[in-house]
Amino acid sequence: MSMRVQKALATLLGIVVVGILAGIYVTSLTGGPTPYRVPVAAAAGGRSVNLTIQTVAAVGPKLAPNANWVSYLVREHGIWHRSTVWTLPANSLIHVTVYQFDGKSGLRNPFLAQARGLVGDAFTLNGKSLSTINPDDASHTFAIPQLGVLVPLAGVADDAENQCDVAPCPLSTAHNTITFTFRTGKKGHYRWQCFVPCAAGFYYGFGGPMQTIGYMDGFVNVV
Amino acid sequence: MTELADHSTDYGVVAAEPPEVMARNLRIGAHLWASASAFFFAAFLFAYFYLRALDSTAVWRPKHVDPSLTLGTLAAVSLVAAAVLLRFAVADHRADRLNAWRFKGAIVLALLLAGVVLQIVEWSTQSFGPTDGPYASVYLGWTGLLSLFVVGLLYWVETTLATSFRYRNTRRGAPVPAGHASGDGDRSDPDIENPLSLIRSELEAVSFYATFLSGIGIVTWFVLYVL
Amino acid sequence: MRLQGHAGRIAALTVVGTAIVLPLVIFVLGPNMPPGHRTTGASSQVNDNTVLLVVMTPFTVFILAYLAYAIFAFRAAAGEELRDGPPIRGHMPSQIAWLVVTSAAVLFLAIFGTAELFASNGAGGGEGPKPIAKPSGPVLPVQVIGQQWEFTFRYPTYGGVETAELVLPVNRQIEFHVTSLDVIHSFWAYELGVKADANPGVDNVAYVKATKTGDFQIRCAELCGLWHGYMFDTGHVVDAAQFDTWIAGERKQFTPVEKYLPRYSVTYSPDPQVRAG
Amino acid sequence: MNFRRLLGYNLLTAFVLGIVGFYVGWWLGHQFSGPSIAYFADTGQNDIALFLAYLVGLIGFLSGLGFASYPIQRLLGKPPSLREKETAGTGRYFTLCTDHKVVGMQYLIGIGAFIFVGGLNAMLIRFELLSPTKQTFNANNYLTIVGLHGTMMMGMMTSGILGPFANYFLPIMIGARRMAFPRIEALTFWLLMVAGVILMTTVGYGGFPTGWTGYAPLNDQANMGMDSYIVFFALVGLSMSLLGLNMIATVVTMRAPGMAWGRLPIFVWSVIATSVLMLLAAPVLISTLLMVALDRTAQTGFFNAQAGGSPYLYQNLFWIFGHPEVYILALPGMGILLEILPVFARKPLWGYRLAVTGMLGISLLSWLVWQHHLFVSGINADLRPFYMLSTELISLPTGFIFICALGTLWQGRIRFTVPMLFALAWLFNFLIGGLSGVFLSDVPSDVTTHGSFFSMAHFHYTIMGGLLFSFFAAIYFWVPKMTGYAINERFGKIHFWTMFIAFNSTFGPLLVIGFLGMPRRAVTYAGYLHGGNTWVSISAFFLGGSMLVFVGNFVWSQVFARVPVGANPWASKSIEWQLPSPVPVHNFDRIPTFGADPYPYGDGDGAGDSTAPRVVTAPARPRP
Repeated sequence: MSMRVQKALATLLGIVVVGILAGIYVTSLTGGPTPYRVPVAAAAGGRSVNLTIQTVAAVGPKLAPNANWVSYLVREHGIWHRSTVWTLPANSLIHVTVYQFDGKSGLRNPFLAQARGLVGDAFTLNGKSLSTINPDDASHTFAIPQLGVLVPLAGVADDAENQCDVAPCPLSTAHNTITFTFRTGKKGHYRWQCFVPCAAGFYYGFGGPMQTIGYMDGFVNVV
Repeated sequence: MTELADHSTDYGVVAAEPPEVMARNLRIGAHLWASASAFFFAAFLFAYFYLRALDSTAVWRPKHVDPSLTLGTLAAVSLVAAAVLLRFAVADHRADRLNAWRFKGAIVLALLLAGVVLQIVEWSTQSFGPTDGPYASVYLGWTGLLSLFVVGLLYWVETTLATSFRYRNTRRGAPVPAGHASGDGDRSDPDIENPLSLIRSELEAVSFYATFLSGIGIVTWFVLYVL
Repeated sequence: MRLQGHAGRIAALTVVGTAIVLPLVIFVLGPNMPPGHRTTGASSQVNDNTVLLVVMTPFTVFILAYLAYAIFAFRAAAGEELRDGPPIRGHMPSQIAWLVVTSAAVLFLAIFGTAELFASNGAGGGEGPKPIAKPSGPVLPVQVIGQQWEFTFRYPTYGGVETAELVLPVNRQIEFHVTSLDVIHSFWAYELGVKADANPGVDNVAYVKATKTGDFQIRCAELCGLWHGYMFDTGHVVDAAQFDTWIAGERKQFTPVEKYLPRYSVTYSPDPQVRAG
Repeated sequence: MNFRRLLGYNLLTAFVLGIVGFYVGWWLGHQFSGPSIAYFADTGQNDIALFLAYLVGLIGFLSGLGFASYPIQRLLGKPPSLREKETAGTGRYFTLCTDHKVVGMQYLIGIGAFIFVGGLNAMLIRFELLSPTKQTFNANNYLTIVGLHGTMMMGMMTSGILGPFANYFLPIMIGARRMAFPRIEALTFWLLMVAGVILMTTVGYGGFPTGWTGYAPLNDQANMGMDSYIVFFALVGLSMSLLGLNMIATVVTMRAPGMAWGRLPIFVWSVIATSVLMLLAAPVLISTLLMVALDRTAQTGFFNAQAGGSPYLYQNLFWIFGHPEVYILALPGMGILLEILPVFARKPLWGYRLAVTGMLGISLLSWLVWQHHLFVSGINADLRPFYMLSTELISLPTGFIFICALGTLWQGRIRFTVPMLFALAWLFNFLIGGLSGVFLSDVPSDVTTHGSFFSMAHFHYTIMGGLLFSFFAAIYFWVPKMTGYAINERFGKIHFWTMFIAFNSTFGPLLVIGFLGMPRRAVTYAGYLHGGNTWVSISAFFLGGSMLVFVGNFVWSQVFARVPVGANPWASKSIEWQLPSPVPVHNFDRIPTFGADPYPYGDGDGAGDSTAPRVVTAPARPRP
């Protein structure tokens, strides 16, 4: 092989290696959870959607690499998935049911213990209609700030029997059931998050799962 | 090829560099490194006074956060004593009392080591941990890093001493094998004029740095224990 | 004046250029500088920006004119690329003149900026717990609480009610108290010309007086974690009557949570502390 | 295959030992932390283990390169020696080599590679900002990209000019054969490379959300990827400090006879001014980062407000380092500018003393301005007038540099070569950068511009428009000397014009967008800024494309075309051009003696004369 061909091959190899490395790098950053498209049903007064989610204290090794992290799960065709990006229809009523298996952490800002932005400005906690809970009882919140939606989710009592260890939690273990309804507005890409500092072991309780999409944060794609 | 240089120059040209150049480098290096170290500890000094002045939540220094003054003083004294002794060792070397310098050098090593050990003893016997407020944070960070610098100084003193011991029977001006200093057997020329030629300047450099570090030690002692 | 040589031509270019640009800066660009004239603080920023532009213009025009002229007039002629230029190693008068002129400009700007800062009550910037540039007369305190990742607001003169929305009455001196419950945020109300960092345990005061009604955007201007980019909101400046109605409505709506709120304070250190869990 | 070579001190051994060391450290960290420290068990992340892994990995890597053997030999009493084993050929570029010219080349390629990574991140940022709300990269990945871009550029470009060009040319310019501490010189390079790789591994540990400033207390809250940032910047700080130390020591002790302080080339002065800042500012950064590391591992409370610490402390310490840091970036560019202008205007440097005063003045003043980064933070409101004044005072010494540059052009005979074009572009860019800086230094104006894209565009005008343009000027100017081969002029000009236009078309509008209310580091923005951002993104892609033109041209010229340039292609009168290209291993046959001004243009016998130096005299070489 002549010197020139050798150089050309080496350069080509260099370009390929750099290209592959850059490609790996970029794809590793674009990767994210696939959105869960929530099935839509027609109801009186427009379209409506049923969204069933649960919150767990430890997501477990099966659903995530960080087994100890706190997380939201969503029920998709009867199976619990760790997916926090949901596609919802625009201008529709969303009926949400939350099975809340996690214990109490308490809110940093007690103001967030009052629900807002809901249809009827109230939610039900184990069948009882409420607008506010004791901030110290809060385990999580479900909040979509850009839609003005915020619901405090009361935690399971510390001394409750039969607590759930590892997700996904069966309904036979201790839990609270919270239901509420909100209306999606116009189309858009909205974030949702939890406001309770529930990331155990992290500074101000707001690291790890609170700062990683797929656990305590996600998106609502309103289409 | 130009009139200043061409590619055929060989290593022999460089080997002719006078040893004074390296001696000067060592001394200026010690001064520069001392100034960098000063700014390193200045950050801790700043942190100390800033957090002390702030004391926003009145947790600056709870009652039980009280490191042992005795151990701290002993650690500082050993560092200062080592620096002073090293000064005398330099004087010995200048006066060609080589055995005296080696003896003092060994004591310096022992003193520095004692200082670090005392510091470790203090950490393991104290009644507080890193989570006990800003004073404890500054105290642990500062003393910990100062000990690290003292270990570095220990190493430097040791190398100088070790060279002096290794060549204690070598006459000044004795011929040196080719590539002796760098361990490069392929060389045809000696790469050091005399292995002992640089000891004095290195000793002066390390002595300067030791003096500087003992100054830091005094500041540390004053700020963390006395103030 | 007769123009002499290179220096004369550069001077002429500078003078003509400045004469063209300066009116444009003063009358066209200046009044339209951000962030507009919706509040007193924003207006003083606009004035400040205009003055800065005016002072900079001659320097900019001079340097650009010089560069353009040099590139044109001092380029090497073909075949003479390697001829040396004259060995001029300096010119003390022009060096001193440059030093004097730039020093004068810098001193003027520093003095003007300081004067403007005090005259405009800090120009909407956060001044910390003990502001030195403050308005005389009554103020309406409004607390801004930053947390990951939302701003909420408290009105101590209205029973310490906390709201999720920022509404301000027009033509009243507002005193923002910006603080944070966790990491550092920065409260930036763009159209109001207000920016103040929200630090945990710190009361950062900023003054503003809105002179026109309308909406304004609120953004977090200090990187605060995952949803920093989504920490935005819209505030409203309304007239006094609307404000009273609104605040009464808020107090009614948030009655249930009122009993849980801590007493109004300029800073908060809520539980859970350091590392939760 | 020669196994002795394979097993010796080389890059392969270094990688193997580095990776082994990494896992040894990781394992060690898990032995004594983890279950015994409660919160590590809860969070599933172990910062102690990662710090130890990086540390032991670093030691392993450096030992594999051969850095450990000399200290160990000294421990055993071997005498101090000048250099490592001399090697020749291409192999020396891939190992510990103490030849300052090899280190310079290593720096050029190594830093270039990491600038490519930083630039790639910039492209990703602009891609994301094509849309106000839609996300290509989700919110945490976006913050990681922003942080990686800023940190990589700020960390690597500190040595962007001192690394390649000062290491290569500073000894030559002062008539020396070597740097004062050749082994430390090599160490600074390898530290930087290890640091860069460590920073990239952050992606595997969840990234870090803090941007390059790493503000507390967010840095305490962040994922394990934050540790990569801390270790990266601490190593960069160490590298900077040692680099500065080496440069100053070299200039102080290694000058040739006759090389008085008043005869130092202006580039050397800029290196001195930079080195002083590097030597003194970087240790503050290292201390600060060690405090952060303690906060993250031992749970100390330096920056934790509720434990009695203060986030302001971090901001103060960071900017005490951080403001000198930005002048560490700017000063070498001024040196390059003033070094190149005399060559292509064929005139002596105008106002040499003024330029030196300017550089040293910037160096000094840069310590007194740091709180302008905290103008709206709510700290020390009563000190604002002082910091406003001190910040604006920096425009005086900067103005000196400008007037010296303009004076040098006066009645010159300007040749528009590629390096000259970049130098002239520096003047234009830095002018805009400096003027936009005045808005940020003025408190009322800063209220709106602080933390917005305006301040971002401002420092890109000074750092990218200043430093990167002068970096390219230096490449086009000096690389022919370093390799002996020319860089294609025509493609160089294409590169220049695309870069210059795309650069201004990117950051000019960003100044406006920032003023109109766009915050930094935000993944979403208001709809009314969409048009402007789209324009900026497209310009930025052209800017990225211009870099590809450069890389292509560089590879083509240096690998394939290979046109030898001879000793002095620019007809310069500086000493480095009187040596053969590339410079021989030992620089000078005999140490030269310097007689006068470093820019002897127009002196002596007048026009059209030779390019030979008349002030440098070398004693005749003895013939065997």
